[in-house]
Amino acid sequence: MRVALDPVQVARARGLAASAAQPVLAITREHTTVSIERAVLRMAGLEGADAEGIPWVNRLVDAVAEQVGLQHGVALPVWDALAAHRRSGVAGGADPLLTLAQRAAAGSVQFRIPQGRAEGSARTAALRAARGGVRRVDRQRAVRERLLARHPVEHQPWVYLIVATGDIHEDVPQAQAAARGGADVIAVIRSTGQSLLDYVPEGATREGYAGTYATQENFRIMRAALDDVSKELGRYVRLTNYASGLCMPEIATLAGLERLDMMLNDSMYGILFRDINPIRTFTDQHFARQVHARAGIIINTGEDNYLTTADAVDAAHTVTVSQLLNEHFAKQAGLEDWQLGLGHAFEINPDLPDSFRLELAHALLARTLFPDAPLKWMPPTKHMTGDIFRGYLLDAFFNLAGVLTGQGILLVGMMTEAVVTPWLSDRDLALQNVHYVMNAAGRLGEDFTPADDGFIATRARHVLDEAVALLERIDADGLLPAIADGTFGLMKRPADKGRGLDGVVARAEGYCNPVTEVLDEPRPAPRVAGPRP
Amino acid sequence: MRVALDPVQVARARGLAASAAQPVLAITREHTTVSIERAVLRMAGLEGADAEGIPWVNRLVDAVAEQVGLQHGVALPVWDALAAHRRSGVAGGADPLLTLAQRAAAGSVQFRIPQGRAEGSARTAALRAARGGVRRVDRQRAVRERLLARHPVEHQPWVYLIVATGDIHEDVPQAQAAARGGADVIAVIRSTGQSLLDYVPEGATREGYAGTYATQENFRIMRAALDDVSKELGRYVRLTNYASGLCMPEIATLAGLERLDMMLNDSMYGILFRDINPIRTFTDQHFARQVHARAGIIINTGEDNYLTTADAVDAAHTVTVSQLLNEHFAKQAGLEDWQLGLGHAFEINPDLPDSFRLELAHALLARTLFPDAPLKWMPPTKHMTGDIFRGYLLDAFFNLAGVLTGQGILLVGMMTEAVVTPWLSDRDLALQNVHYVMNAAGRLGEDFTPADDGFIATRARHVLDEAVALLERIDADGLLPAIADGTFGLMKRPADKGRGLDGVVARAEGYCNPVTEVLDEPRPAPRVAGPRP
Amino acid sequence: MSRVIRPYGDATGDGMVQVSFTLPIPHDKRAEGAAAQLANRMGIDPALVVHARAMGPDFTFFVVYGRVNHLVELDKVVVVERDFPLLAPKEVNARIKAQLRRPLVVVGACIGTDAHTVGIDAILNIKGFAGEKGLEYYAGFEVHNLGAQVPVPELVAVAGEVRADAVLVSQVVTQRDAHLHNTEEMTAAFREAFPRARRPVLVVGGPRFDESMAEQLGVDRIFGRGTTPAEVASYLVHRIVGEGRR
Amino acid sequence: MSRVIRPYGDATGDGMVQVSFTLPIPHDKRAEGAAAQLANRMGIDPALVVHARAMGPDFTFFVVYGRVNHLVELDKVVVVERDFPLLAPKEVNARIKAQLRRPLVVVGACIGTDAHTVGIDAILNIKGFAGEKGLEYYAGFEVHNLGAQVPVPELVAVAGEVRADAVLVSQVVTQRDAHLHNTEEMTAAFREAFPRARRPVLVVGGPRFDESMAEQLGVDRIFGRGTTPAEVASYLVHRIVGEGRR
Ligand code: B12
Ligand code: B12
Ligand SMILES: Cc1ncc(COP(=O)(O)O)c(C=O)c1O
Ligand SMILES: Cc1ncc(COP(=O)(O)O)c(C=O)c1O
Repeated sequence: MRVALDPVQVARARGLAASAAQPVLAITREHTTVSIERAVLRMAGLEGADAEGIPWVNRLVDAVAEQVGLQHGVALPVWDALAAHRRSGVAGGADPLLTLAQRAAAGSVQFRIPQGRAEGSARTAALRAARGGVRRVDRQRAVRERLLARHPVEHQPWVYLIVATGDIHEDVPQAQAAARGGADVIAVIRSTGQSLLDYVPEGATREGYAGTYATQENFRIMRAALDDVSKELGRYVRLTNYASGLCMPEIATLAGLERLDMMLNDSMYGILFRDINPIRTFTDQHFARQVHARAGIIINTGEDNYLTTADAVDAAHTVTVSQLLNEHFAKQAGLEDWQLGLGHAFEINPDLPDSFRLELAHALLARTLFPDAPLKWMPPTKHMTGDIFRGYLLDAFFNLAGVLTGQGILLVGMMTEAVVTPWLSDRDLALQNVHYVMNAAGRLGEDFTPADDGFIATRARHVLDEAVALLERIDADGLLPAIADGTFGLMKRPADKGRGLDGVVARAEGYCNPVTEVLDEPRPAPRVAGPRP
Repeated sequence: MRVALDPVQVARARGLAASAAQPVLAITREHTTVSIERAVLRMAGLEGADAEGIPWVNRLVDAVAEQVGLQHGVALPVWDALAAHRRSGVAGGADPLLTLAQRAAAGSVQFRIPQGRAEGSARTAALRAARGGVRRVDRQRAVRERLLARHPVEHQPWVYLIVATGDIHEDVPQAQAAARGGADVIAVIRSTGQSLLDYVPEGATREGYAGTYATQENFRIMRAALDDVSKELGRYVRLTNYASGLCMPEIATLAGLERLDMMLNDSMYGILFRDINPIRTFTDQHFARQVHARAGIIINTGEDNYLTTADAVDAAHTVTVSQLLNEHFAKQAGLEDWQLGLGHAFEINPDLPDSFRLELAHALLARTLFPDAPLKWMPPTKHMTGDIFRGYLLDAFFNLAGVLTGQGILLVGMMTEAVVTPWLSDRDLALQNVHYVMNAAGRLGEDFTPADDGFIATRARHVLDEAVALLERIDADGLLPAIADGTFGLMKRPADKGRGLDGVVARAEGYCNPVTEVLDEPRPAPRVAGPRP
Repeated sequence: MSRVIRPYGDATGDGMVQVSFTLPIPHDKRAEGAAAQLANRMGIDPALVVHARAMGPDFTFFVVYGRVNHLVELDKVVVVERDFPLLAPKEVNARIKAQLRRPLVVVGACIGTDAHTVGIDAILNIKGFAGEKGLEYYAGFEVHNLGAQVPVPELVAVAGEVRADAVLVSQVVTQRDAHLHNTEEMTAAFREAFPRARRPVLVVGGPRFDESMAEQLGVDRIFGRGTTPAEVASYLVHRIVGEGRR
Repeated sequence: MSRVIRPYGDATGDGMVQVSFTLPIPHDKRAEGAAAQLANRMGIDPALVVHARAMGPDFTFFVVYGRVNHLVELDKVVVVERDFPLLAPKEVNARIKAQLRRPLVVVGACIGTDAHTVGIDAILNIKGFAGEKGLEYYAGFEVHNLGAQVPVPELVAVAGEVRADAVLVSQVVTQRDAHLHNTEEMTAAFREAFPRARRPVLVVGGPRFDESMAEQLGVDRIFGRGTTPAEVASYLVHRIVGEGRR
């Protein structure tokens, strides 16, 4: 099902988004961040943490930053120091990078920005290390493709469920139960505090609040558990986490290494909802998306969030604008259409007359604007109350709108949305809701053809017009000022404020990032696609 | 919204229904029943019961039947005896009919079938008495019209709610709460046993099982309570009960006298689901419908019930056949289109693929076949389970089908359908469900146009074809044999079996029923209509 | 499996439950406090009153979530387990034929004013239930299904006439404990009409019966929600044929 | 109104309630018995297990209906009633001006890792809540809204700097009692940093707080679900201006 849009207006919207994004992309190319540099080390295989739980990548990057700064990137000083180690016969053990980090943490390493021949060999060694990591990512992608061929997921939308106990060992049985109940995608929500941590916690964790820490070990545990259940069910169950917050680039890297399948990754979410500095966020995001592109990961953007703070009717066009920006940023980072789980949400006040028709209009607008992207459709949250019966009802209409308008990824709503993080039984009930709607009314779209001049199509075109008008303003005034003004989600975020700004570093001439260099090398086309739109 | 049907096939279906009903109508014209005769006395104003709770109308009719039989009707012997009373100076008191009944019960009255002059004056007196009753009915109808003009109900569907505590004094607050919550129609369900009682209980009652006895006093109490709340709300709240069971004609009469607004009244329900003799039922039904026609009461037929015992897909066409028969019988009794709340129900197994589309097809078939009738749309019951959340979900889709297909009277489903008779809170939650659906998606029909050759229209035509085929068989073999065969609801009911057969009496030459005679007199056209289709 | 468990919300042992109810008081802060009090008395602590809605001026509906303090002791769970083997129709017929040497006579009915025949029909009619054929399909049973709203005296009379081995009664309406009252009336009538040894086996069924109340109600067995014909057939064989009754 | 009431299903005094929960056991008859046992222990008798659904091999979800034996004693209901007059913005401003002779200084924040600012914004921002303007709109208040995820030490420092009369803290995430732990941490820090007499009035709010726990948590007042700005403004006037504090 589609709505009729003016192709000239659509092209104009895309053009304006590209033009508005341009200056921001330029800025990201001129900067690096502590987390990008740590991601380089993670890609090179540096794992683990010290006795206080501070990861070795943090220790090493901090040491480099302190001694020589990060403007050239961490790679050159680190692989230069590794070479020096080797030369001076320091026992590198099985893992010379780890040894280096440990020694650097103890203050026993002297870093420098290598020059000339030394620079050349450091760069080559770093590239080799990075390529090793990227190969691991490629292998995981190949494994996914193989498993998907064996246990294909043919239907759409993909049913997406959240797990959020805070304890990875409770998450596992809940995720498996959800998969058995019909989930195609499991997302392990992160603990409330994690996005503001400037390091990625280590190991299996059991102490999250309203979510479980994203750690490499937790990723592994959950991916293995879902592989088991995928085999049991003959259906590959995807795993999702959040490449967001101060460690976005690292988490993206870990996701590629541990075969996560989708990642929440929005170009502005961290700015707006975590008060992370805009430059930090955009810079981190570009790197993270390059890694996602390589890993064959589908990103999910976060436009739904705007509608939890702004009104879903008044601000409908801000969702469209953000989707267009997210699309452009993503394409620039190498992501393809099938990897763009652009977000939107069923958040219109249910007491508003014709609310369901308005939702259909908004959902169809996105569907028509992005015909090849697997849209991510988010359930009602803001207008959910403790009335769990009403909640179950709203979720049913959300599901109906989802199947009618061909959404690719359906995040299943919970009747307890306003009460608790989802219980096991909430998830089961929610799945029954989805399955009833899909089975009973899934093909209703065939009977349903909104008239070109009807309420729904008219509303969709109106929102597009508003989006174009806003993009014109943003293009004229700049995206960063628009963000500072509260354009998105009513949150005002100036470019010089926010957390993590001190982790942003202007690149010097000769800046070296072996990971992006490897990612920029030409490679064969991918084979797996998202849910068919 | 309509589906395209072949007008020739529609006309054929109606013609066959008329032809199949013909022999049964002939039989009803040749019979009377104890309850019809009691209804005559009730219309003439005879109320009350003896010390054992046996109503005076029963006492009097039984006395007449015993002495002279009922083949001439109760009117001639009774008004003849009244005249004799008067002549012989027996103190008639304020209420000579009551006095007569009391004396007859005591065995002190000698009845005869008056002849010649005596017959003429008995007939005239009886007609006068009947006309008095019919005038009361007319006055109530006028009151309803006045109240409706003052407190109009403009929207549709009318929201119909059941009250079923068994205690009229609990029913009242619950009905008022429901009206305040948005109910347009309150139905007080009857106690389980009442349909098989061959008398109408007296007075206010508090001891029903799963329903409250239908009594004249209970009717009055509830109508007064709803009049109060109608005034409070500025919206006339209709009252419904059941003209069914062994006392159908009397209850119809009481409904007219006490200004009930709608009555469940099906031509076959009593036969199929209460095992009442077919001749008794059809005969009672014709009289009852004549009274309803006069009272401006909307009848609700009971096709939904078939789908609780038979399968809603396999037996879909039996619903259509029964609707056509109900329509024909009703028209023959003087009811007009706006008074025909023809029944159907959302009872397809929800696990069936495309179940919702099938429901839409069936609902649209009825809507298209009976464009001027205020269809009565019944909620899921059979496939409801103790899973109240799933129940709430199914009810939502029932509501959606109802508003999409323009149903006139929406009987609101309860999430506790499989558990208990509705609780106060069930009703409130159910109303919220209806109101959400109506408000959010009520006008979705404007965007929704099932294609002429699509799944929905094709299914609707298929059911119509099946209905025509069945009507051909019924027309050929006879309606009574079809009922005996289990055609409707899989219940097999031979014409010579069933309860109440001994209350059926073949009319003699000169049979007199003053009520039907008055009803047959010409009168001005009615002014109030049902929910606009 | 642990013998002592607690409800599971989203973590082992968290004890979380959901409750809803109506209180006959207007909605205000006190009403919410009253709801919390009731939840506390039910053992829920802390009790979160997450939803309160006025239903007119006199009633308020509540949804409460919270942790219940009670433990579930699996060892103390009372349950009527099937204490007889589940037989295939063939075996049922064979055992009746071999041991009883005549059909086992069954009378079925909805008694009192209950007209819900679908349940008893599911057990008795050929069509059956959940893919299993009903008792009429079995060669070994002679079935007399009296249908709906059968008065108890009539049931007793028919049972005597046809020399019923078993009487199967369905009760679906439970408001004001109608099913319990009707069952008690029925068993009393059978006790009165038959000498103990000749009384047919009395079985009642329906979706809202508590299966452990058989003794209390004076019946031999109660079957609840979702009973299948084969269970009933097997029980009758076990009870009547297996024990060589009569 | 009667002082002792019971839940109302469809008749006065019937005591009917609905309960749902999950037990960590596979679905079978014993599980249904276990569900009934739990309901019984909650005071529900008879308890009808009307729905049981296996969620995988290890868990079963239940819906139970039944009559609860407990009474609700309205006299014993504990409730935090509004014990101060509800003032219009004009009055609030007038009383602050007349009695305090300077704006009343308020600091607001979501503390800990909680980023749910909508609630505190509803109270503080001009936009307000439920048609009422927030405290920023009042001439009488000087509002410092620190936003989301404010560490407690930072909150204490700002409160000192701006000489806050009141500190308003929002807590929305309640899993594992996060809101209680964070509140306790906050009050402890204020107790440590300020002498008793100079400590700002401490107010917490959020949808899942129990308003009667103020003392236990060491705050002056708790505001729950659906609080409006005027209530908070009126409380602050009553507590700070009305009592002539400072
Ligand atoms: C179908 C139905 C009807 C049909 C009945 C048709 C018929 N010929 O049976 C019609 C439309 C006529 C009807 C009418 C009424 N109904 Co009705 N009906 C239902 C409905 C929707 C389904 C019941 C059903 O068929 N279940 C399917 C069968 C297969 O399940 P079952 O009965 O549980 O039987 C199984 C087991 O329990 C067991 N079993 C049952 N009996 C026996 C007996 C033996 C011996 C054994 C071994 C096993 C056994 O085996 C069966 C197979 O597993 C229920 C709601 C629901 N979804 O449950 C309401 C329901 C039962 N009805 C109800 C009511 C109140 C009525 C009325 C009284 C309303 C009124 N006042 O007019 C009327 C009057 C009926 C009367 N006099 O009794 C209420 C009862 C409330 C209560 N708990 O007290 C219910 C629950 C609806 C509600 N929530 O209000 N009803
Ligand atoms: C909007 C929202 C978000 C937005 C927040 C945007 C923002 N800037 O605030 C976004 C999308 C960012 C978000 C994120 C998350 N959320 Co959130 N979110 C919600 C949601 C949908 C609505 C909350 C809301 O805005 N309510 C409206 C306001 C006006 O109501 P209120 O907060 O109750 O405030 C009123 C009163 O309580 C009171 N009040 C509140 N605070 C104060 C303070 C004072 C001093 C006073 C006097 C009064 C007062 O006055 C207000 C007006 O009446 C709820 C679900 C729901 N429907 O409730 C989930 C919910 C609160 N979120 C939840 C979770 C878990 C999260 C995450 C942690 C998930 C994750 N792991 O990623 C994240 C991370 C957030 C973090 N670090 O804290 C859970 C909390 C579960 C629990 N009980 O512990 C909820 C309940 C959803 C769920 N069921 O899982 N969320
Ligand atoms: C796009 C996006 N990213 C990230 C998150 C949450 O992650 P964090 O842990 O960074 O708050 C969300 C939350 O829903 C989101 O929508
Ligand atoms: C058409 C019709 N008549 C009557 C009734 C019930 O009335 P009774 O009390 O006669 O069983 C129903 C029950 O739903 C019905 O559908």
